[in-house]
Amino acid sequence: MLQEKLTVCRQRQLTADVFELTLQGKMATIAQQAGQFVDVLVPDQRYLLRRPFGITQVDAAKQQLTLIYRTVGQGTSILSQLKVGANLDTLGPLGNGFPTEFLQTKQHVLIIGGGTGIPPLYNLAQQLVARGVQVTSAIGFGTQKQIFYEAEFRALGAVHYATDDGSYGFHGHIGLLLDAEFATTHFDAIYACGPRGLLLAVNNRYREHPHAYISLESRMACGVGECYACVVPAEDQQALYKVCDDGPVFATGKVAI
Amino acid sequence: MLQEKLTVCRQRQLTADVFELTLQGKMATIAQQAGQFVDVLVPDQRYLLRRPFGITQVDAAKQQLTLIYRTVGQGTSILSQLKVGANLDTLGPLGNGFPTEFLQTKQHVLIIGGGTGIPPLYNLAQQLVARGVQVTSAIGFGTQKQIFYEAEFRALGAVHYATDDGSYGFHGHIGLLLDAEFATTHFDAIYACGPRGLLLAVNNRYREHPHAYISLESRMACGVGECYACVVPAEDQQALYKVCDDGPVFATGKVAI
Amino acid sequence: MNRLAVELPGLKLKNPIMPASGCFGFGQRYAAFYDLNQLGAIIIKAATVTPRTGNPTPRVAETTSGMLNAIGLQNPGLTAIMTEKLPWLAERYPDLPVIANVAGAKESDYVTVCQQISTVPNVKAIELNISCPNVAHGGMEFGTDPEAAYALTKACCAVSQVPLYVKLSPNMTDIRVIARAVEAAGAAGFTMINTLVGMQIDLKTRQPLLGNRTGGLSGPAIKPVAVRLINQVHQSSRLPIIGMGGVMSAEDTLELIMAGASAVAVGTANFSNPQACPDIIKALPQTMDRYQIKDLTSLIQEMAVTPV
Amino acid sequence: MNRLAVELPGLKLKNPIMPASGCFGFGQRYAAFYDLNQLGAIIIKAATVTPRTGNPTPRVAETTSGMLNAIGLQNPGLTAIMTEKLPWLAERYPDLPVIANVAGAKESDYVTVCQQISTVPNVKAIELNISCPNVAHGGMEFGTDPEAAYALTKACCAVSQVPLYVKLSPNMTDIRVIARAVEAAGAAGFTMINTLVGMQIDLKTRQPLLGNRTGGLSGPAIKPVAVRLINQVHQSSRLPIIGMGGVMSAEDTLELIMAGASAVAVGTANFSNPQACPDIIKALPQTMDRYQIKDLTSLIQEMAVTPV
Ligand SMILES: Cc1cc2nc3c(=O)[nH]c(=O)nc-3n(C[C@H](O)[C@H](O)[C@H](O)COP(=O)(O)OP(=O)(O)OC[C@H]3O[C@@H](n4cnc5c(N)ncnc54)[C@H](O)[C@@H]3O)c2cc1C
Ligand SMILES: Cc1cc2nc3c(=O)[nH]c(=O)nc-3n(C[C@H](O)[C@H](O)[C@H](O)COP(=O)(O)OP(=O)(O)OC[C@H]3O[C@@H](n4cnc5c(N)ncnc54)[C@H](O)[C@@H]3O)c2cc1C
Ligand SMILES: Cc1cc2nc3c(=O)[nH]c(=O)nc-3n(C[C@H](O)[C@H](O)[C@H](O)COP(=O)(O)O)c2cc1C
Ligand SMILES: Cc1cc2nc3c(=O)[nH]c(=O)nc-3n(C[C@H](O)[C@H](O)[C@H](O)COP(=O)(O)O)c2cc1C
Ligand code: FES
Ligand code: FES
Repeated sequence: MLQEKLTVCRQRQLTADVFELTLQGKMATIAQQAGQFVDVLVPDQRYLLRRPFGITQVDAAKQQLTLIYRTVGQGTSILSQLKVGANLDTLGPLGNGFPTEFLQTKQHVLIIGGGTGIPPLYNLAQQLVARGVQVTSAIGFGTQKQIFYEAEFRALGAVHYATDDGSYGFHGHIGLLLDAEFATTHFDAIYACGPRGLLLAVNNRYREHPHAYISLESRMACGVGECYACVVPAEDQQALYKVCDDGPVFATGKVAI
Repeated sequence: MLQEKLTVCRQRQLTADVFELTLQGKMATIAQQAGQFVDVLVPDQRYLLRRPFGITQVDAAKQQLTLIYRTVGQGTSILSQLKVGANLDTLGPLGNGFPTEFLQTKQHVLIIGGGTGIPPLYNLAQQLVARGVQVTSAIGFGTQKQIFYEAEFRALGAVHYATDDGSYGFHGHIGLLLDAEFATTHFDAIYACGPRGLLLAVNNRYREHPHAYISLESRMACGVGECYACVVPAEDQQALYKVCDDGPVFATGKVAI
Repeated sequence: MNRLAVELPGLKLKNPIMPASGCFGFGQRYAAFYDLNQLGAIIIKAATVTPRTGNPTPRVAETTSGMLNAIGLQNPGLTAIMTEKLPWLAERYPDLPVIANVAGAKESDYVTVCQQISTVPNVKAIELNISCPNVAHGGMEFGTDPEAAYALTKACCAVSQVPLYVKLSPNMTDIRVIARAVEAAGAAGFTMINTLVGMQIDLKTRQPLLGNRTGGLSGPAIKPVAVRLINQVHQSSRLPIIGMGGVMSAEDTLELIMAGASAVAVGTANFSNPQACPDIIKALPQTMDRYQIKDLTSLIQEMAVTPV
Repeated sequence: MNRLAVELPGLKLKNPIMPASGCFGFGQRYAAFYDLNQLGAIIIKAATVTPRTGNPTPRVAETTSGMLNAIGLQNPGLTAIMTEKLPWLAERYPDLPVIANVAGAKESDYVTVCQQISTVPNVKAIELNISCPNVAHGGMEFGTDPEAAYALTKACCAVSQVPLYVKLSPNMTDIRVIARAVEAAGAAGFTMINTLVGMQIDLKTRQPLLGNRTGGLSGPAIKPVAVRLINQVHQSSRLPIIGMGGVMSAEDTLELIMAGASAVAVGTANFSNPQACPDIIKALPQTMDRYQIKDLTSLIQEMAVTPV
């Protein structure tokens, strides 16, 4: 866990409102578990809270890490205007990523992502493929125009797309795609990140799976586990977990989404 | 009176903490009376109040106007970091400048300035010299290192410097210099801008002079005469004047400084 | 149908935006920047029976995303306002509704000003300022004591020809106590919030920066306090609210309306941007589209039926 | 001589800077960023008799130069704090004074926590939280009612082994009423200010963004309110004040001390910059040089003799 001024070394617009931001610094050399996140201070001092983003790619050799974000509000709009050379005060890597240590070469995993949930899943898929694990991805978007990183995902294994409006791939939400395509396939692990509906679908469907994981979002203040802002209740309501510190990745069946 | 986004076309450091900023826009083409000011929005949205600065030079043909400012706080520090091409939301020209319409060719005026009071006086001296009026300047600074625009002023007429520490010119404050040098000289007009002590000295010394003027500073909010922030009492305490709207230039003997 | 029109006691507004009292004077200088007819209404600077000179300078200070002011109700007095300022507006902007902010040191002062100023044809409503934190007798005593607020409001309503909106102070343990009192006394609505009391110390002199020591905090810094208090009063009273406090944008305007305001005044923003009001008015329709808001009247209605 | 040292009842501080309650938890994660021994002290998260789960999420929202929180006093409870959190600090930072923030729903809760937590050796003082705006029984009733505040403070002082600082609420018509009551009840000092009540509405849902509807406003937005209230209490009481509210820098720290504080807590700034406290401590000497301040003890003395 570092606090570091990272340098913008690339910014690229992927869709109408999604950007890819590559940052340079030592943080990229700290061993990273896919699914961890960074917490970025917006370079406008009216904004006091940092913005959490999953890590999309890490290149330790080049000391680079890549984020992908959608411009949803003031902070992300400002980020989208950053030029190469700008500094970005960043905390990271934070949280616990996707458990993968149990996976063996040739085993087969399913990655389920939606929208800006896919950034950390790309990092995961890359790392798994590098270890010889077979990756199949099921990815949902609202419409074809919103899709990004298609070539990147396809390069790593089979990819199934679902769009809400049917403009590309399967017509309907990702839960229906899972029913239609993967109801009977066995996967050694399931990893999901995306909107609440997607997480609910995965949580229900793979509740009993011994290695099914979902990554959550929550409004944060400290980002490091000391302020109790980001909590999510245990499914049995007997405990509260911190998304920043106990998560953001949780096994299915563990938390009440 | 315009609200305009001016473009930074030059920024130059004059001393350790004084900068010259040249801005481009239509505002430069509006007829300006020397001694008027502009009110600049600091390009950091935490700062809501504009910063008033006297106008140092106007080049209507090039559509450029020049300000000189000292970095005293947050706003001016941010201004000092602006690069060529940056935009600066500016109101102006504001207020009433130095009356000069009564002056004839060959008449002789004394300009008395101190520190960052000299910017509007330079504009005045330029305009007067262009009209064939003879200009003598008495300029005070704390120390030699703080002096700026020396060549510029010398090009327009005789200049007498005073420094508090005696490092350049007359040793002592400007009031003493006036006593020593100009006690008996007749001037057709007197114009002063600078710290309170200087204004007090000029106000007392030239109280009865028919054409002696001082330019005041005051904390402002609206800058245009509608909020009553910037008032200064009349010398007889029977009225309040608005520095932004009735001033910033007042005849000596008119206001209680 | 005008999507931006709203109707309030005494006020038919073509849009909900008006400059807040004290941040726009009597409009004359701002008329150099735009046609004041664009405004929904204009709330003029406080009027007192006789001219007031106000507080010692400095009267304003800047704070992070806010400002402090301690003008001290300087104004040219009732006569000058009635014979110069209001006619100036009436002549140029005959259809622009004016809301007259009324202040005083004692009840009879308020009553005198209300009685007289409410007879001026372009004055469509009164804003009773019982919440100025910057003068020893600026109404804060009335504004924080429910009995005094009741008596004052009642006396002013009795003499006023136009509906009376009472301006509430945020510097209270429970703002609803005052809201209830002035509602019972016959107020037509509330305007809120006035400024929060604050202070800034000059590190160089180790003294308060403002001549008056303390001042009123305004600007975006206080918007969350305004939203909450507007919402709290909205839930405890049926009277309409003209909301204010840190509004800089069309989004801020909609947030205050969702909290319970029926119209919105813009104060400090005028200093950053003299064209803040017309800029907000222009941005409102497209911002409403973004949040699926058909028109303001139905949004206000919706928030009255199902308050947040 | 240490220019930054200050001494307060129960607290010998090598510098005036400490993280504010709730913005630093129990320090464990922040220890990854720097050696906590650099701090003057540490105010830990509120402790209640039994573990509390707090409010629904979202619990935080961002405002212009500020933030809202409605954590709702979530904490692991007195036992876990005494057996895990405090020993963790004692073991690693034996010389770091801990101020324990104590909260509860009723008087007996507060008394139990004060009695027990004050026996822990590294707890050098208690901060009695009678001003949490975010829970139905979070002390705001005590904090706004002078009689209740008096009784509670008295009961807690009676059982506490360490000096008791009472945390004051800014959401009051007159804060001095409570200050006087708790001073009479035996408090050793004040900590102030807690957060201002605020609200944010999500334009998309037209509902309050926070799960708890309202929350507490903190950060630079509220600093002018903190400066003013600290100054007001400083002038009406001789008890020392630990000031807080929007402190981000060494300048802010000095401003609060000039207003009347003897030490300064840093809250929201920790979220923007986890190293806010050591950064401020490091910047203090050079900032003091700039304003000709020899040492803090004499500055505090100066402000006590000639308050601003
Ligand atoms: C662990 C984690 C990983 C994330 N990874 C990504 C990612 O890889 N790509 C991506 O586009 N988005 C990601 N998000 C969501 C992202 O943090 C928000 O979209 C972003 O903070 C919005 O900032 P803003 O200033 O544009 O929005 P505003 O609405 O203006 O922000 C206001 C406040 O709300 C917070 N906020 C708003 N939306 C969210 C949200 N969905 N989750 C948490 N806080 C929020 C902001 O951080 C800020 O404090 C992630 C969130 C979390 C918690
Ligand atoms: C009519 C007029 C003309 C001026 N001309 C010049 C000039 O040509 N060159 C120059 O260097 N300075 C000039 N000043 C002073 C200049 O406005 C301030 O130095 C500047 O506003 C400081 O801003 P800051 O953010 O750096 O300081 P901060 O102290 O951080 O500013 C805080 C607030 O105080 C106000 N303020 C601070 N000092 C002054 C001051 N002396 N007068 C008015 N407001 C102040 C700021 O505008 C701002 O609102 C002039 C002032 C006036 C009123
Ligand atoms: C410089 C200044 C002067 C003000 N004068 C008055 C006044 O005369 N009467 C009044 O009721 N409110 C006055 N106010 C308060 C504003 O009308 C408004 O209630 C407050 O500033 C909050 O709105 P804002 O954040 O948009 O500025 C004044 C505010 C400022 C900043
Ligand atoms: C997320 C958060 C949690 C807080 N929790 C507590 C708490 O448990 N007890 C308490 O007395 N104050 C609590 N506070 C208030 C702070 O201690 C402090 O009084 C306030 O935030 C003002 O300081 P600041 O502007 O530096 O944050 C909390 C504040 C925040 C932002
Ligand atoms: S954000 Fe502070 S505990 Fe998670
Ligand atoms: S600054 Fe508003 S009247 Fe001068």
